[in-house]
Amino acid sequence: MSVSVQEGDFDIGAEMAAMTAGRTDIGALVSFVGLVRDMAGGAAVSSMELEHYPGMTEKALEKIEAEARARWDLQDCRIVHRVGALEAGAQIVLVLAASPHRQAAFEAAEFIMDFLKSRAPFWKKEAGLGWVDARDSDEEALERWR
Amino acid sequence: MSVSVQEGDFDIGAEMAAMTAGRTDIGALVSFVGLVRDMAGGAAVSSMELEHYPGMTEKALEKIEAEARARWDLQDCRIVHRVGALEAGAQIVLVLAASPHRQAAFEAAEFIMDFLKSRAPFWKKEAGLGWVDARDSDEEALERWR
Amino acid sequence: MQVLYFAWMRERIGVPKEEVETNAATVADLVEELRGREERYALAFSDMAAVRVAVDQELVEIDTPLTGVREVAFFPPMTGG
Amino acid sequence: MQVLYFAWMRERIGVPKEEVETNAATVADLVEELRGREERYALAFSDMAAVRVAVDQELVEIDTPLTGVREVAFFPPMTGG
Repeated sequence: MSVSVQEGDFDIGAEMAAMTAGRTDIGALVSFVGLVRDMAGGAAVSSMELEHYPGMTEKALEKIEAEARARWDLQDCRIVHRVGALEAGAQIVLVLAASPHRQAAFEAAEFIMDFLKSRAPFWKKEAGLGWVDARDSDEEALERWR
Repeated sequence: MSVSVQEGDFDIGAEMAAMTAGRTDIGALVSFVGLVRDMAGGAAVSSMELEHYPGMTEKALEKIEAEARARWDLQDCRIVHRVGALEAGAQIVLVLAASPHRQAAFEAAEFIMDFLKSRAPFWKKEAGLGWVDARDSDEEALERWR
Repeated sequence: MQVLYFAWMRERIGVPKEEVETNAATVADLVEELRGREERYALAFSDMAAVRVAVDQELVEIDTPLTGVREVAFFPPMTGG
Repeated sequence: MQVLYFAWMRERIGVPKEEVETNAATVADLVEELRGREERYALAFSDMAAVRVAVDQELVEIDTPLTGVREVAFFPPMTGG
């Protein structure tokens, strides 16, 4: 179980190295990094504010991670999510999934991202544009895992 | 088009940084790293030799990458595959896919790995165990993309 | 009971949290009570399809009982990642 | 024409590549010709279900014509990644 919610940036290379250090049983390591896009929905975004629900956020992410570990043969898993002010191009979220097999690593990372998108208490407010609306496609993405 | 076949190791953090540097339009960056597992098929593996077909390898990888770019909305894509002697725990392959949307990035990376596994001219020989047999599951994985 | 608001719920109601004395049996009853207080609450709770609820930091449905509950949070659909 | 062998095909035949003078019309004809040469070829080509073919560095089927071809490669199913 490894979840971090933080204002500061993260270092993907260091996170991966920490996960694989000293072990030789991992066959597949999948990472997902989400970034602040400057053209969300066609309007220029220079920065955003990421609000969350301290306390519940960590619990929600740990629950999603535990569910992924129960479903797939994972050797390790990690979620890092930033909050606060984020500029265009900034890293928002990192998901890592390690498994002996590539399909498990891919599916677990996708599962975590799908649930994180609409089941963890984060809200995005884009500078000059206001609160980001939830997308139907994110809700529909969850259907795949039922 | 960015494909490298090399004996030396690769630096995932540096590869990702090179892909995202100076741009703010990427929303999702997926990476896959394949590693030498020490217990492939139940027998201890201390090292392996990765043979390839120089010339054809690069062409085959470029073809797979071009196919991924034609199928999904990718902003960038990169494949690095090592050859030669590799110890247990060593990195073998890196696939990076960048897109405005997470599903495209995930699917493109999976597609590339599925085709790379059984359509690019690489052969693994495990020290003391001999040539690695192709797996039916790798051939079956291609069905998903027809 | 602590009642928390996030994102535009927080902005519409004007506070991030408040202590609420209530005998409401369920979350739905509490929403009714809050709606009756002032215009800003009525506005924030006008479209319940756009409101999500957590009780003691777990996502729940609107008909969840409030017995023994310490913390209720209201917020729009989540947009993480 | 250059004929290349990889992995256990290379080990069984004993060379990574060789120049072959042939009038074979297709890859299948070339395989027949090579099989007839020596025991090590017959062994390497004994189970064609386990042999893949590339012609001028493109994967092809066994019935592919050899007209104008410069390079033919034989190898086991690939195991990259």
